[in-house]
Amino acid sequence: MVRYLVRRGGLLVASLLLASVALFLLLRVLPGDPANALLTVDATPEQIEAAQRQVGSDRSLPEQFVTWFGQLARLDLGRSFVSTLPVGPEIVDRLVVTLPLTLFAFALAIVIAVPVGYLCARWSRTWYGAGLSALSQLGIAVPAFWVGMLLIFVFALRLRVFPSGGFPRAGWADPGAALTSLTLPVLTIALVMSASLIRYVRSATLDVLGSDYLRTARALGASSAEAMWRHGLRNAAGPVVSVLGVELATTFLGAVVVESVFALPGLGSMLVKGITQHDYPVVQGVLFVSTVAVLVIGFLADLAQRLIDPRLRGSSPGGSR
Amino acid sequence: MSLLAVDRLAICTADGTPLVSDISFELPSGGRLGVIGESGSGKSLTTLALLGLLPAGLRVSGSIRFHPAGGEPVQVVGASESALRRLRGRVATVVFQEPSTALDPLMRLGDQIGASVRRTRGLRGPALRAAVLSALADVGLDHRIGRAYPHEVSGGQRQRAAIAAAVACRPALLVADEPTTALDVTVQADVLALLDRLVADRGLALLFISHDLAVVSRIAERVLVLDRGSAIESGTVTEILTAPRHPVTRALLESARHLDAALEVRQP
Amino acid sequence: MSRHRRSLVAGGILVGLTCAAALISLLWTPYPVSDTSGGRLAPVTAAHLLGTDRLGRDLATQLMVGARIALETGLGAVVVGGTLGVLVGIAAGFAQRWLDDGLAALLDIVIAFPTLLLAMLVVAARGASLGSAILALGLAMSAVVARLTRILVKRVLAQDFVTASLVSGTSWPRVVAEHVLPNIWPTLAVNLALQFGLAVLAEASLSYLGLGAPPPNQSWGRMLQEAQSTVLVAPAGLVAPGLALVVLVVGANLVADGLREVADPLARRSS
Amino acid sequence: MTEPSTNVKEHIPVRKILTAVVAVAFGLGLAACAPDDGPSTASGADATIDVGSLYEPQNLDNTGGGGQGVTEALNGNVYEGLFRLTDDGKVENLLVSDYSVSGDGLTYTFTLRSGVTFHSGKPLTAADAKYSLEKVIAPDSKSARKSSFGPIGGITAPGDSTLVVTLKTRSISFVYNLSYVWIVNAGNQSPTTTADGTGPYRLASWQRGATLSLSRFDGYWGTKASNKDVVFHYFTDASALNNALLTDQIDIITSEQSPDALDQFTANPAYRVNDGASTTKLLLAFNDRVAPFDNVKVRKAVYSAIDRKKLLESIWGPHGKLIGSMVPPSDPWYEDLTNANPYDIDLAKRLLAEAGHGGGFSFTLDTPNYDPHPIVATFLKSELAKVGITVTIKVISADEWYTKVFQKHDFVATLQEHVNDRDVVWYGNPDFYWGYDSPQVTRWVRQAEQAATADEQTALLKQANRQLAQDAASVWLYLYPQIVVASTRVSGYPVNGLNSQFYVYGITKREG
Repeated sequence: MVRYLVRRGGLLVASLLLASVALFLLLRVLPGDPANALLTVDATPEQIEAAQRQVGSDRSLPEQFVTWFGQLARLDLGRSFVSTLPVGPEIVDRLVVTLPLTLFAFALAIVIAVPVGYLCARWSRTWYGAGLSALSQLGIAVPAFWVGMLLIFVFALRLRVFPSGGFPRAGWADPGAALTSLTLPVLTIALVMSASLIRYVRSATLDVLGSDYLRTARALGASSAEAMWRHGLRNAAGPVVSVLGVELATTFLGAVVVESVFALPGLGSMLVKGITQHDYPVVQGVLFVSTVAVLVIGFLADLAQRLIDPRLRGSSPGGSR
Repeated sequence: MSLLAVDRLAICTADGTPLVSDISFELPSGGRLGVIGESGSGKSLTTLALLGLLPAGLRVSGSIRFHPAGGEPVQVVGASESALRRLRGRVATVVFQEPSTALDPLMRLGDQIGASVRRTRGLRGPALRAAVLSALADVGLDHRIGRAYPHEVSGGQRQRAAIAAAVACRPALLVADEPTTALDVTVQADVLALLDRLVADRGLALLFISHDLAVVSRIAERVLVLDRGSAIESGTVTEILTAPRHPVTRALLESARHLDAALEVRQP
Repeated sequence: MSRHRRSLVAGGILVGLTCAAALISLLWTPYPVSDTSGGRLAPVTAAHLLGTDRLGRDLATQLMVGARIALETGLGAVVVGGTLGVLVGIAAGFAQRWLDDGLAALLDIVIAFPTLLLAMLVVAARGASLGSAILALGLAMSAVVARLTRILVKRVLAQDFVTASLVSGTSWPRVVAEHVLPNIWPTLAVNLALQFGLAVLAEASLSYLGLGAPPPNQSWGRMLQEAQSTVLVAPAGLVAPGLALVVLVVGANLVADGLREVADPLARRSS
Repeated sequence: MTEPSTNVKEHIPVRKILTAVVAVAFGLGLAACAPDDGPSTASGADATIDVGSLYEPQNLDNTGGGGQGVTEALNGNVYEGLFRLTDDGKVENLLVSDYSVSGDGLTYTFTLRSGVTFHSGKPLTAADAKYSLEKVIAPDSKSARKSSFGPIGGITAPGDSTLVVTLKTRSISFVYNLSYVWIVNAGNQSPTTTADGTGPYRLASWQRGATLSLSRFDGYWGTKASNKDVVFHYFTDASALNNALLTDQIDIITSEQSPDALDQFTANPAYRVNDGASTTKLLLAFNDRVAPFDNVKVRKAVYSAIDRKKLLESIWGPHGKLIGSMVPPSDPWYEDLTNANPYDIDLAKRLLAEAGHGGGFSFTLDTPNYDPHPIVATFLKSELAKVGITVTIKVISADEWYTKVFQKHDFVATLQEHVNDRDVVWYGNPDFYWGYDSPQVTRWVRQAEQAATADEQTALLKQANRQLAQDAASVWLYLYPQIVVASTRVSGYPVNGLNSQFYVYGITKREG
């Protein structure tokens, strides 16, 4: 296990290094001058030059990279071209919104998907089971932002139960208001996300229900509920957990559109703004943090799978996938 | 009074396609019956039907009656799930063909044996642990195997563990559904010998399902031959071996002889 | 009628509806696309089945034209992503050791980033256009297709008859043509049908964020974005494009389900 | 025999799931019951005013790239200038109590108001004023006003309350331009994230991407603000902003940018839609250097071929105003020139024929990818088709616009909005992106700035303006409306929002 952790950790660090270089290059390859984001239609030639100096587009690529990487090594994500403010603290500020949004949505999606997926599998031969499956599969075909718009229309504009968007000024110091403002976004993400989860839970459950060991347990006197609880849950958890890792990562960044619909000051809206303004430090910073999150989540999902499934413990990381 | 009496058992799909029809046999306490047939002959469905384990959507008719010594008779066909639960493990257990899938891959072997012992015999704590150890010993497994996961041991050891779990429930009837088919030829004989010994020692009745007449003839007293869902012939092992009446039985006998011949060449 | 047949037929009808709307829009629409004669935000009437937008353009007309954009993006992305993905996937499938490991790890990382994010980067680089959207979605899709192809290719290569023909000196392009492609295409087709639906959804999201096909191309995502500000006055604009999206994507998913079961009846249970 | 233990185990998953479901439901229910973060119920002098805006500051320094948002939130509220531009466009003394100009118009002597302190408690001195003005004209200044202070020759602070500025040339707009210069505490080390001004509010907090809060400054030298707190809520999407007002999360929208949304407010008695004066002009700007738009007749033909009235109505309904030149009504040299190039398709065709383009021609229109430009381009395309001109719409990003159009002048025609007041003077600069080169106009513009009196300046700029319209230097499509939408609970807000400023100190809120 220790060896596995060391190897897997090394892989993690290597991936991060690779990703950071790739990120840097990818952004520099994009055409366009970030200095333009600092201009207004009244800008003088002198101001244009000053802007180019400020964003460093007058320096060579390796020079820019060394600066950035040096900062990164000190956990400093640099300063935004546009606002001249440090990127790191702003990311932290925005994680306060994005992280709970992601985690709540994720938790709710699981709470929805596990029982529904289980029932879809259990009732797979009945018309109501087929109906439930079909209904839940509709979720895969619905764009998240549309769900958000409909929820706003119904619950904010018509019923006025929840706010239509925004995040309270007091932030989490006012947990009631913060939760209220996250309710509709969380629901939006969870509904869409649970649709694909249901598919996996259903399929994992079907596999388990058809498994020989479940039949063995019942042949030795276990009730079907006991067999499901003792053997089925764990066996179904393996494949679902690996999917959950990918889904969690996707939600974390996929919140971009939903944050935009609900005017939430999260990482997603920061990224969109950074991209449209060619604000490289912002884009680099957000994507770097996201990459870390994605890789760490992947690592945790791997670890969880190994804890669940003894068969994986013998094999090397990254192998047999 | 027979331990198990099956009368005009028939199984068909929801849309009425018959899969098994008109099977009848009896098995006295301590008796050994071999059920033989090609794949698709309905022998596995019959096994599952005995314990009410058929997949949803199949319809069963006829009668399957268990009458354990000192207990009430139970009619399996149409029985409630809780009645079936009292039957499974306590009266009859099954050892399935494929030990690598029949055991939960994520649970230690000892725990799997323990779970069925705990369930059927109500043992807890040290008594349970002792029962698991003795069950392992009964099938000739080292106690350390109890700490292993199924994928960590050999196919033969897995099947022994599965047998241990079944026998440790102290049933009156052991149903063995092709228990040796998935094993290496050399291991087959050992497992067969083990079953023979266990059944004899404990006075269990044995229902042995196989496609291999040679194997069945070594362990069973009587034989029932199935073909395409129907019983075509039954009798003692000697009767079937010496005077098969049905062409299908004769064909089975032929292939068994070929195999035996081949085996003898290999094991001088 | 068996279950997979039903999926195929139902899916075909839904996708067919969209195709029909798109094809008809090439020849005829209720109004010319840029006809602004309808009056600002006209309500739903017989003359304007879905009302009009702020410039007085007929929404039903735009919906039909939008079908064209949706199909173009979806198909375009599938062609780009499918071609690239299959090529990379086959290369990775034949690759050995570290090259294979490296490619697999790279694909995993790329896949971990949502399609939309990759697409946004491409759009940032190339500017918002239909071409950018197709290229972006195709690129993102190619990683998924490549990973699947790699696994499928490995599976085929592990089979004895393929090993035998490789050992006997058959060139690998021939192996690909004779053994690999015929064996992997059914599963790939299913996946591409699913990816088509996802691409259509992603394009709608891009357009919603203002990063998709620019006007006068009227994409459904953009229609939704525009309808958002008039939702209390003209709710029809919020419902129709959304439903159109759902119809097309559900259709594509049903086709995928149907194909899956035709291609691989054994996989029916684990759909 | 049944074993109770088995039954208990059977129920565990169900119970766990139930518990989780109840917990989540309870959490959501709790959230639903919690009070909204919307307008507080406090009213009168204790009220909190929630303001919604699309313009979040980039940072808090208006000479450091803070942008339009920082002017809106802080100008006049947290920071004050030596002079104030009132909502109706007049310049009045603010931090100066008096000033004098030398006879040659080149030396300005300002006397600062006494008893003014910064929020940090430090008294205001002439050194702060000098520092503030130097900050605007410094080499690294990003102030949009920097170029208008070109004539400054020297700044001195001979006493604590006296500031002297000498000019190299006369500048009639100097005092007006000073109204854009914030007087900041010279000792503030981090003006991009903190604020230390002399205004009626101090900065309470800034949560990036979300809100900026102001609190009444009790040590203010003048009339105290009529409300206690003001919170600017920032949105990136006009619909989300409107929804916030519709659901009472905010009281007021500083500048409505979603024309379509207005219907839902005008129809509702709980809201008031205020049409104010605006300085934002939408231009179809030609590249006057290159064919075919180096030909006045072609430019005039295009102008006359466009039904601006219909365009404005399609986009803004009854709001907004048609203009015939670069000068908005709030500039002193405004004249109604909308008929200099009337909408007249026949005239347009005649002009085209005279210019040798009787058979029409085609050109590419570089269209910024953000609203309203794409939709306007679509409209222009269908209008110009009627006189035989084919428009190819090329959508470009703001970034491309600055590189390609603004800096390289590599375009034939483009769409752009120009937000500032008094910006007609750019037509006096032949190097500006649209390349309008009329020596006469250049001279008039220069003379106007160096004029001795405001009347002389006005007369000269009117002359220039008429010439521009006659030459159809660009097509001035329309003047944007400046629309403040507010709940009827609040009153006392500015409606004109000149140059993006938004004074909040007069806003009051009724109960209910």
